[in-house]
Amino acid sequence: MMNKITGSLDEAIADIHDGAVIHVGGFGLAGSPIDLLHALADKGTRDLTIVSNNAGVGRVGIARLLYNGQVSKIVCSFPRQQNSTVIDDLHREGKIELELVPQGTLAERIRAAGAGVGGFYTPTSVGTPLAEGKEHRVIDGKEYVLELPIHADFALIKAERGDRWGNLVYHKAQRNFGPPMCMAADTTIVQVRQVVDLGELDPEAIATPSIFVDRVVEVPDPLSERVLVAEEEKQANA
Amino acid sequence: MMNKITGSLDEAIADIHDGAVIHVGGFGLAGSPIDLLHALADKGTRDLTIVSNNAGVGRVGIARLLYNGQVSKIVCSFPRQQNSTVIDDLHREGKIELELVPQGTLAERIRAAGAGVGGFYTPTSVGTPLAEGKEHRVIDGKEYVLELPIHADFALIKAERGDRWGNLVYHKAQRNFGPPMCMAADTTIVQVRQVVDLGELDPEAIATPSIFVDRVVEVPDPLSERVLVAEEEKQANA
Amino acid sequence: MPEPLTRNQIAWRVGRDVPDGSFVNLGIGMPELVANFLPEDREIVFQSENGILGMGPRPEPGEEDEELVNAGKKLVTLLPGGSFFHHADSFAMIRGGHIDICVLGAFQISETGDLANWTTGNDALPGVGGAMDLVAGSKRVFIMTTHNTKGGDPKIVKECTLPLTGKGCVSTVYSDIAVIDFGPDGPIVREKLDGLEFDELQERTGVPLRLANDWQPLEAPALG
Amino acid sequence: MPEPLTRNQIAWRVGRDVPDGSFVNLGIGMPELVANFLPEDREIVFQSENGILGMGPRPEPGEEDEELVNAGKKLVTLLPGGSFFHHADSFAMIRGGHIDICVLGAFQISETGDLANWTTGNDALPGVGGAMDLVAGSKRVFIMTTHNTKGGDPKIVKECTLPLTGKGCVSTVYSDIAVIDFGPDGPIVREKLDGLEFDELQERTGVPLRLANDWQPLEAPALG
Repeated sequence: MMNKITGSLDEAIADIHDGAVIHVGGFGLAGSPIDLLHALADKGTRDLTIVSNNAGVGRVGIARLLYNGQVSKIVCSFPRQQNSTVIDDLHREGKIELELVPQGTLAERIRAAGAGVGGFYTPTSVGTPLAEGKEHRVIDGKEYVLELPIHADFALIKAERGDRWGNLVYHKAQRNFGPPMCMAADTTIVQVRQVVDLGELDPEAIATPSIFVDRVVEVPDPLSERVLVAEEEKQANA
Repeated sequence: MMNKITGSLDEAIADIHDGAVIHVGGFGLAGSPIDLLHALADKGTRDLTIVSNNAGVGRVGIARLLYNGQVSKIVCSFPRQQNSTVIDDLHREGKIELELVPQGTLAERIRAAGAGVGGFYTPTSVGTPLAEGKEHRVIDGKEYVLELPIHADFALIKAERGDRWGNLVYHKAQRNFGPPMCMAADTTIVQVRQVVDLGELDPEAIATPSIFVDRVVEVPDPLSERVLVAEEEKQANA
Repeated sequence: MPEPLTRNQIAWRVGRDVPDGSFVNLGIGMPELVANFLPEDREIVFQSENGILGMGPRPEPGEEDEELVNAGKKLVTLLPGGSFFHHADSFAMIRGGHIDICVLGAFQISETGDLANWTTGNDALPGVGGAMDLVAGSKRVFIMTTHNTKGGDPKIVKECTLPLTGKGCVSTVYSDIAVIDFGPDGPIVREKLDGLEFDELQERTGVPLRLANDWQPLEAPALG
Repeated sequence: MPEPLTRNQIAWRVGRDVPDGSFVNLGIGMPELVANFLPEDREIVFQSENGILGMGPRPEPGEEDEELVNAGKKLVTLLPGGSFFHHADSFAMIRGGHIDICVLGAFQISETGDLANWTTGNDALPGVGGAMDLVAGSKRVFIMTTHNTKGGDPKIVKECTLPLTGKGCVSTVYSDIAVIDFGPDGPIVREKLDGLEFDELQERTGVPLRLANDWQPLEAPALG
């Protein structure tokens, strides 16, 4: 029987090892798998490479891993946000390697890893510093740069509902990097608000089919970036 | 106001011109826009290039355009089916140009056209006759061939429901080439079984967002390949 | 010197140039104001690059959903007809040339329509987001900006000295004193403030301008 | 010479090697039989490359839906837990290495695991479908075939003379007389019919075989 439901957050992330490359879903507060990330922070795994759109805020989510010194490299499109002081400091002090990637190139490179595409040509970044050192090529009169896939050992994703096969349905803009990242990691670990019986998810609305998911852990009341950051600020001001 | 609902099949295809390149959705009987195709057959447009997985059966759908001599080139992965005698004959007599493309490469080349990807490397077809003359490249120890996008002037697609913005929901395996083809044509024309009010489609199940669609025409009782072929066979045996 | 347009007035002016039925992406910051000043008889659909088409305004109190944010990570809503999709699909939409107009801010715009708007080059921590994708893929790129920096330097310059976002991508600059189209013939002033002499506009601009034969006065209602 | 396996028996034998929880794509024709003979205590999910995961058997009369067909264009059903997706996503799934096993037929298999199964080279009208994608992307490629052609020629040959579907892609050949694994050390016989001498098997094969130390008799229940 196929049963990907995992009993706890700790169990779900138990085999994430030092030096792992991890795709982390989420765009700002939406879709950020904070419960999985905080379990990973507690586990103390080190030397991680994080691939994600943002770098977290306050000391929440990815920012907590960064603050703990668990991350050696981050691949992202927009590390700076209001209250992203942890990554600001680490970067200024040269304590983290940053690979800055245009947002669409990041998403497409992740999809490529999941789709077996060895590389692709995109017009994005042509003529900019982010294209420096990359192969350029004119196709049909237009200039492109070659971009390569970004594969990961693990993906940490948040979705709304999942079943024991691993099918996922997302909630609104939570979807963001979920589907491409689920495809692009050796082991895909998903926190869902609700585990449902097989057949309960609308087959037309399953944005991540079961085949791309390895573990599903139910977190009925997920941590909220907004709430946690507000608490931190309250404590800091107390 | 945005209103893509078009009054009739004839109106929907009125500007398809001689020499046009047309993406035609469908996989076998599922998702085949037969009503649009038969309107195009009636219109008599010629010298068409058809991009589609199959080449139709009997004298139905694409096969009718072929039988009428309206098609000069077909790009597809699997032209031969039971009862695909029209394409069999045209090909044997050298009356049509055939570009045979692996099914996944066909889908990905169409997606590339819609996604602004100038070209991509795929392992599919390496070492086979279908890779001959194509650029080969080893990336990370694996051999790939370069494939280029397939853009079209028009796309003819069948979906289940649509709204005036052009959002589409598909029905089961009807979805097949719909979403990538809708992205990859200058003008995307869709027959839907039902036009619904804005907001009636589940935003999580809209497989083709409005931006990719130009015209929606309601065909409540679409023609069935199965029924039409059965009728043809009955007549032939009469 | 006549009164320059306010940020809201520039947003209003940009709105006049967004046709009915357009699919539009508004950059973070000043471009977001455009949504507030669109002509009421037009139906415009907003894309947010994190995976929303048909984005609506901020939610009413009690209607907030933390999983529904826009590209600026602010809480928003979805309009009837809206849809959700993932990031790779969203940027396929952007990079595939499907967005009619994107509206962005700028640090510098060059004579040939190069744009620099993502880093001042000495940022402690740079961030690029979707800007490079938007300028590479959108059918038209509208720039909203003050005509000059706070220090008085022109933002429209011969060559951008700051790192580029994209080359030759700018369609039109909507500044607080003029509307300038960028094309193969260089920058052409389509509108300038009533009472603003061409020479003065030229003086405040880093590259030679031409005045369109059919130029119009740049006007906007009082909006604060 | 012992009785060779029937098509159903080969399908049954293949089924034994499909682990519980596998995602499997069955090629058109003989491979489709595998679905009928899977061990009942295993849960196997079938992918159909036209955009179905969790494909079920043919519909009951009255339950047919013309929009729900499999890769062979035959009417099928969807099981609880199934999902639909478009062709580009489906082949991303296939080409991205997510399918555990695909089962295909063959015209020829070479010593190094090259496969020729899509055209006899003199077809009036060739068709390739998803075969090249499946062999390029699946984790394991199982081949179901008679060991020899109707004319008695070996299907396992030094070099394929027919146009290739893929190079070095075959994991295991399940023929009517043997089960042969393909790997870096060349073809190794894992099972052969009880009573079939190795020499005779070798004679019916176009390349040198090795017999695994732990080889087993190839057996299947009577299935017709």
